[in-house]
Amino acid sequence: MTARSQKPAPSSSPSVAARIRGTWSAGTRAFARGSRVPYIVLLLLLVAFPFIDGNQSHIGIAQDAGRWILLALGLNIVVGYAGLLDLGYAAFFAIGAYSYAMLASGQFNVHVPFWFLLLASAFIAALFGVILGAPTLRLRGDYLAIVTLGFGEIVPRVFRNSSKFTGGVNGIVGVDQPFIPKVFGFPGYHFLFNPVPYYYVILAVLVISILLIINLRNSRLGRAWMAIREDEVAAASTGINTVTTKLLAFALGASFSGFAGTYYSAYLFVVTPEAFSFQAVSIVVLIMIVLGGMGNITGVIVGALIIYALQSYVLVQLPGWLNSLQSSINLPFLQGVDLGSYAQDSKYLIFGIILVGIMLLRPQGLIPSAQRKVELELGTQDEAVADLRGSA
Amino acid sequence: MGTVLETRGVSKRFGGLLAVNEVDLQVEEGEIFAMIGPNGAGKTTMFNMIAGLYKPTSGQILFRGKSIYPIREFWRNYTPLLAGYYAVADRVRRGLGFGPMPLALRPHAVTTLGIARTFQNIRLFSFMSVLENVMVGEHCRMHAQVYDSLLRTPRAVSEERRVQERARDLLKFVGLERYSEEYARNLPYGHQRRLEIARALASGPRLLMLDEPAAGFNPQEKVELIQLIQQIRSQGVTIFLIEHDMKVVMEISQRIVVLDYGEKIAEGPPEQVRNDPRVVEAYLGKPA
Amino acid sequence: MERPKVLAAIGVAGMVLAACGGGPQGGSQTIKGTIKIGVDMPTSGSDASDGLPTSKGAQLAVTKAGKVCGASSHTDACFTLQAMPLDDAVNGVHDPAQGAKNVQQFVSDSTVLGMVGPFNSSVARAEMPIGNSANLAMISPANTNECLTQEPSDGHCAGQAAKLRPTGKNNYFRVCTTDLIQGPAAADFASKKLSKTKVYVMNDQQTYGLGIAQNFAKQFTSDGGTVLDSNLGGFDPGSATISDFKAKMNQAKSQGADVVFFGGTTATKGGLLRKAMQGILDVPYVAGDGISGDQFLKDAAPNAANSYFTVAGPYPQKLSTAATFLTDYKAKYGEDAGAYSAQAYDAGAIIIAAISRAIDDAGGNMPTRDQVTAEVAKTKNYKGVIGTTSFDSNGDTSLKIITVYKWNPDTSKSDFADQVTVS
Amino acid sequence: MALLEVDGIDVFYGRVQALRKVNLTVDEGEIVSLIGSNGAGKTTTLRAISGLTPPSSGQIRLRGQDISRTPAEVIVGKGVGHAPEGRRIFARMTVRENLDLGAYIRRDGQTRADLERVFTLFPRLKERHGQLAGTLSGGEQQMLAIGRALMSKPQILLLDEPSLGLAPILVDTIFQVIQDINKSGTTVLLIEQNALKALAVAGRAYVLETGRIVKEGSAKALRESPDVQKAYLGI
Amino acid sequence: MRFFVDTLSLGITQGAVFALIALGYTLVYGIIELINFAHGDVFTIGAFIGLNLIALFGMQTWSPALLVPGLILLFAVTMALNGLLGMAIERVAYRPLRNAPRLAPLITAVGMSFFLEGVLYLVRGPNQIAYPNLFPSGSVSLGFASVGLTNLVIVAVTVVLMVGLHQFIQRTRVGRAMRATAQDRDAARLMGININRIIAITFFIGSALAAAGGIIYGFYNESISFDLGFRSGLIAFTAAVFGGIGNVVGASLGGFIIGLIIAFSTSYTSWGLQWADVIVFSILILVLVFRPTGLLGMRVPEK
Repeated sequence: MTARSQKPAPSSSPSVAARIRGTWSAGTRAFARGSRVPYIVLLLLLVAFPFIDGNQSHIGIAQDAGRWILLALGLNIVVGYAGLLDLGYAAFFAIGAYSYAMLASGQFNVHVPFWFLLLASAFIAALFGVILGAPTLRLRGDYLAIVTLGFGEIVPRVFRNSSKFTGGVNGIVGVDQPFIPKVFGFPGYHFLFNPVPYYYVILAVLVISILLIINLRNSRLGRAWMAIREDEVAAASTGINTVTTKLLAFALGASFSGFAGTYYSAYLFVVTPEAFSFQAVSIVVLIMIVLGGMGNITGVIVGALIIYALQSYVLVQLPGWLNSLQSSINLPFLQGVDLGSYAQDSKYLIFGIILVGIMLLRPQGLIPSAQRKVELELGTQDEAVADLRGSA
Repeated sequence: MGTVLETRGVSKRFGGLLAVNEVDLQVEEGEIFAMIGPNGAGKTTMFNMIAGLYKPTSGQILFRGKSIYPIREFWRNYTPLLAGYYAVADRVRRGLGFGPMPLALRPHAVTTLGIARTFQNIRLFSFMSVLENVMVGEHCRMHAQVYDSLLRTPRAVSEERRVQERARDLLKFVGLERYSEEYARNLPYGHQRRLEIARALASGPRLLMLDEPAAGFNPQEKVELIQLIQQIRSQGVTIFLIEHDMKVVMEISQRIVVLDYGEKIAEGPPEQVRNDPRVVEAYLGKPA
Repeated sequence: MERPKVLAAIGVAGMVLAACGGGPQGGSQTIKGTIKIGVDMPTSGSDASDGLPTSKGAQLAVTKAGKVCGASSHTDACFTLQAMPLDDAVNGVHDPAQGAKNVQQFVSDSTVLGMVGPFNSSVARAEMPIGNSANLAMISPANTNECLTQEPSDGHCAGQAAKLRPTGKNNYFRVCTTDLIQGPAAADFASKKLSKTKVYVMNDQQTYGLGIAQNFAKQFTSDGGTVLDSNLGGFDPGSATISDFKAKMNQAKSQGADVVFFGGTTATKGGLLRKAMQGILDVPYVAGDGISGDQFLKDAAPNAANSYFTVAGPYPQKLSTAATFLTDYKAKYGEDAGAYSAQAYDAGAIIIAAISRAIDDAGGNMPTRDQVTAEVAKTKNYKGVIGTTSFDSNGDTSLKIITVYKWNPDTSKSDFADQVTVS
Repeated sequence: MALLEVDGIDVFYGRVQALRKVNLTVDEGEIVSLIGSNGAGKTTTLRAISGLTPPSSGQIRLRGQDISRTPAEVIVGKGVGHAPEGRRIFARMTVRENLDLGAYIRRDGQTRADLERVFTLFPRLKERHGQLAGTLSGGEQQMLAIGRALMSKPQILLLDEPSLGLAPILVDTIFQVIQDINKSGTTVLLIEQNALKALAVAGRAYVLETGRIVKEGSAKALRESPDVQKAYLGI
Repeated sequence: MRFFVDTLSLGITQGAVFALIALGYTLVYGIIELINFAHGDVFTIGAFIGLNLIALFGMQTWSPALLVPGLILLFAVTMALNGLLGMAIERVAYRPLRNAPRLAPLITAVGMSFFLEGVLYLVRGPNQIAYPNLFPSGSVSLGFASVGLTNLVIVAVTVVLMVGLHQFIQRTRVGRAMRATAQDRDAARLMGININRIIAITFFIGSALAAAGGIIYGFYNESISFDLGFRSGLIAFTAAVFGGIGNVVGASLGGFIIGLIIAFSTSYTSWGLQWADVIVFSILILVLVFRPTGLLGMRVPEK
């Protein structure tokens, strides 16, 4: 349930400063909803993390996890809030990554600053979201899923085959790394391959994103999404422009993905089309939000962390564990079997089982949103306006 | 007092079935106007056409003297390409004497114009709170843009507050203020009907269309409903309802139109309609 | 000088213990810590038949050495050696982004002082800048794309080598020669030894595949032959199927091709292309070292005969220096060494030797990466399994030998066909 | 023993209670009519009997056997034919196929005779047997729906507003046929908006109001009862 | 001319496989309005079942006289086994969600697809696996060109299966019940049709046809891999949408057209090999946007 007793914010003319204050006060109010203490402690811990743990590879893992969380939060807007199954989410990720890689690298010898493109690529991805969404969002849910899947297959192939612009299969190498310019006596700082500054960037982006998403969820737009998800005909008759509203969900979701894409290519120094396949991104992010609980920010974050840990740590380490276990047990019949390789090869299988299992046993996910929970247990009226209108 | 809603020769064909045939209606400002008729007479189809869920096969619908499907509105609601196509088709049709191109505004645009409706089978947002349901109703009267929502600008915050207050007022008006935090689906049936009316009122309509508001009500609830409808009307909202319960219809409506087989067979004040032999026949059948 | 003798001992016989000067019984040695050597190859999925034997070759060098001590002045300062093998394949195919992540993992572990790898040139492009910024010594056993290290006079590399080295210093070396040698060698083989005049080229559009295809085409044309599709048959390895290849082979047949050249690897469907030719185009098939793994035979069966490939290195079975290595490898892994196992073994041994010298430079302490990289760059006349290796200023090897093999489906092995040495 | 007994059933659609303790019985050979205004629960009663909307409490017995939890597809086999509201014919199949589907459950090989019987009752269907059912007129579709239900050789036929949307002349035909069907031995439970027509053919009738039976009795008595007029016209 | 005929026969043969898969999509969609994402992988599993049976009975070495009945048996058994798999998937993953919001079975279907792919990956590994071609390998000369016997047999088998399916759906009692269920589930129940059984049968038939497609794919390409189903499935779905989803004839037609588009664009252009997929998936999007009913899709009358 959303909060229904917000105190009025200090009202003044909507200057930029006031807007920022507005954001801030909303964020603090979001914290205030529960007890804000655990969140602040968590945030402080996260800020202090690089000082506590000096191992750069751990920081690297943490920032990578952060990127996945960002992706999951974005898809959650589309699937969790607006109820649109987007199977081509990776396409927007790719668009974000490539827009940065093409506009800030030696590829065309254009070097637009990272900070600008971090925002701009979100807009570019959103633009593509609108271009794809505008004609397709009036389709029924399952058609939309397949159209986005098709789009998700097209985009990496276009990047792969337009070698003149994108470096083809080899991708673009030598993407500019972010740096903080010399201003006000600050000596300037190049990120290079040090994961720590990236970690802070993604942390900041995440904190801001979460605040924005909380705002969104409790706004006019958030209510409209919920309404459309529940009953599109009633929503339309109540005065919600369903197409525009769905489009906004699509575009906002895409912009998060574009965001993550730019960040990703800057961090990795290289983009290649392989990184954006259905199997590598779209499905993984979907599993994250399905597992964690569609529509619930905490759930989505937890789901993202679990799946990230599973695919980047457990499945990578498991062969080693199993092999050492195997040699320590030393059973003759096990000697010929390479358990480790089986463990590593079972990623698809595990993902499949998670998706099917969750939908059958706990469709609301591990940490569901209250609304989604009942909804998935009891079902909603699922009838698009387009159906009702025949083939209008 | 003028005419709020007017239909001119509106027809709707589904495949081989002519569901509504050349129906002319006039709903006057401030009245309670009822549409009755046996099952399958085309009443809900009429409603759906007015509300923009169906596109009429032919005919025109006017709201406060202006066509509900003006090309200009169309531009705003459809892609320019499609609107361009319709504009040309409209010109051609008029030129050939077929009358204007029947265009449908999308439902939300109709609501924005000032026509709100309820549904025969209640269509609330079951998993949203009662208050949120009403606030969704106010959606089309709100101005917060995406960035307002994202950044929670003072403008959005104050609007949100205003909308919430109004929603609470409306809930009080229909007598549901106690349940504002409850999921809509947890309300008893009768309350759900009232909530649907409150949600429709939230869009600030000039015309409220009620599709069988008394269905499934016991006599006591019906009495309360009649009171509510009259209160709404006294606030200057015109009421257009479909109802099967003749007691209710006869009691509250100023004028009644009767549809049968998609055609208008009678129109007039309750007494006149009740004694119209065609109406009696439509309902009870010709004695064998 | 004692050093060459010692190094030879490591490389040739793997007499590790002798390598530390005093041998195990030299009680003056102290173990001062652990030094890791990263090994990055595609070891899962369809790339595994190439990557795994190569990775094993490198790991063999590390396990045989066991530890590394100062080369001359600090022979008592020793470090335990440990291999850190990572897999750069994602969903079964080598992935540059995964390679980049792996190198970041090496870089962030301060005990990793060098790495062997990667296998694929496209992966190298992603990994090199990261390794370069940390000045981590990288020796690839199998990257043959010339643009990784040099700027040929015709400028077709567009300054890539420099871009891949953001710090301007070089940290990347390879023990195999480049496609500037390999591609033309294949072309010469096709036109002169096989006497073919019309080639239909296909390539997987990757760094290696496209590069070797271009070098092949250039030489084939200058040898007087015709290249039929000027687009060089670029395809998308992720989605191309046999049916697509059949379509292309129909086209090749209609244009009268008498040989097909494939730039790419088995994982990018080199075997399937060979198979697709069956019944359509019965002509020899030539490719680079990308199809050297025996998965090619399985993929191409029953049409694997009459397929040739080149390898940037000598034919180990013919080298006396390789005999011990081949036996050791078979003893440890129960299978024959792959086409690049020996190269990987030498790459590992060269890094170990360099570390050994760097320990001296560091005064018997843990050397820095800078010291190790500097010592690798100084490698001169290193006598290893595959011959004598020296690195030039680009990091390229002096050993410019290309071997041409022919697949033999009957024995499931590749037979020696030809050898080209460029001096 | 009554052919069909509906014993105190409650039916809910979600949270809305559509039927409250409805009781009715139909004896062998009768035509029983169920009348009442829209939304009174007539259709729900038929759906409950044929198993499409099982009651949440109460019992439905066919020849004394409880069928209230039996799935619809099994109930058909027990001798309940249902021509549902809105006709629900298979529009993209031919008339003949629709009729064949009506005999889906029958394995006695006697369907030929029943087909002839339907064609005798509705000669129009015979003329149009190869035509897609969706292209039939409303009246023909209604005939098809009834014919299709007859093909299962039901002991009791449930008819949901057979006159809905039909021209008056066709209404007479349909009612004539209903009487013919009844005469040939099929019991009929009929829902009708057109109350006077229904009461003319039925022997007995029940009046439903907001999910309850408010009146029952012989058709003749009900025809004269002011309650019926009131139920419909609110007079 | 020879080149044209080669390309034509390639396109038709490829299209036959797409058509057989597309039929499964269209049947299932027609009856429960579910896009069975796992269908592509069911196709792959069909190919693998066939391969295992061939290996189990050593069919490569059978004499030609035995081979014909052997092949018929091979197809029959593979189709039956794969059909049972399809039924099992429906029972486990889709039936429990029949009344859930639409998103739920869709997500389950995606999960099922991954599960099947995962099983294949685990069991058969990532590599291309050789497949024997048991169809005759000669070719028939037409004078100006020649056509492979394999291609002819493939088209013949496909046409037989399609005609068989069409007859089954049009003429048999169960086929009628399938159509009735697709049109109106409640009315079908009133006819005494057991909906669950009919839906299970539909999955059986769809999966069986996919199995036939799988064997044919294996015979023609002589090589299969675990991830074959993802792309083939998406292309076949495009074919189903192109022909008009829910329409059996449309799916067959769509399959052949898409096969020809791919074959001609790859054969006749130098860019086709790279862009054919993009073309196909663009067709998918464009058809869905501009003509969701496809080429032959009937306009469903509004109620």
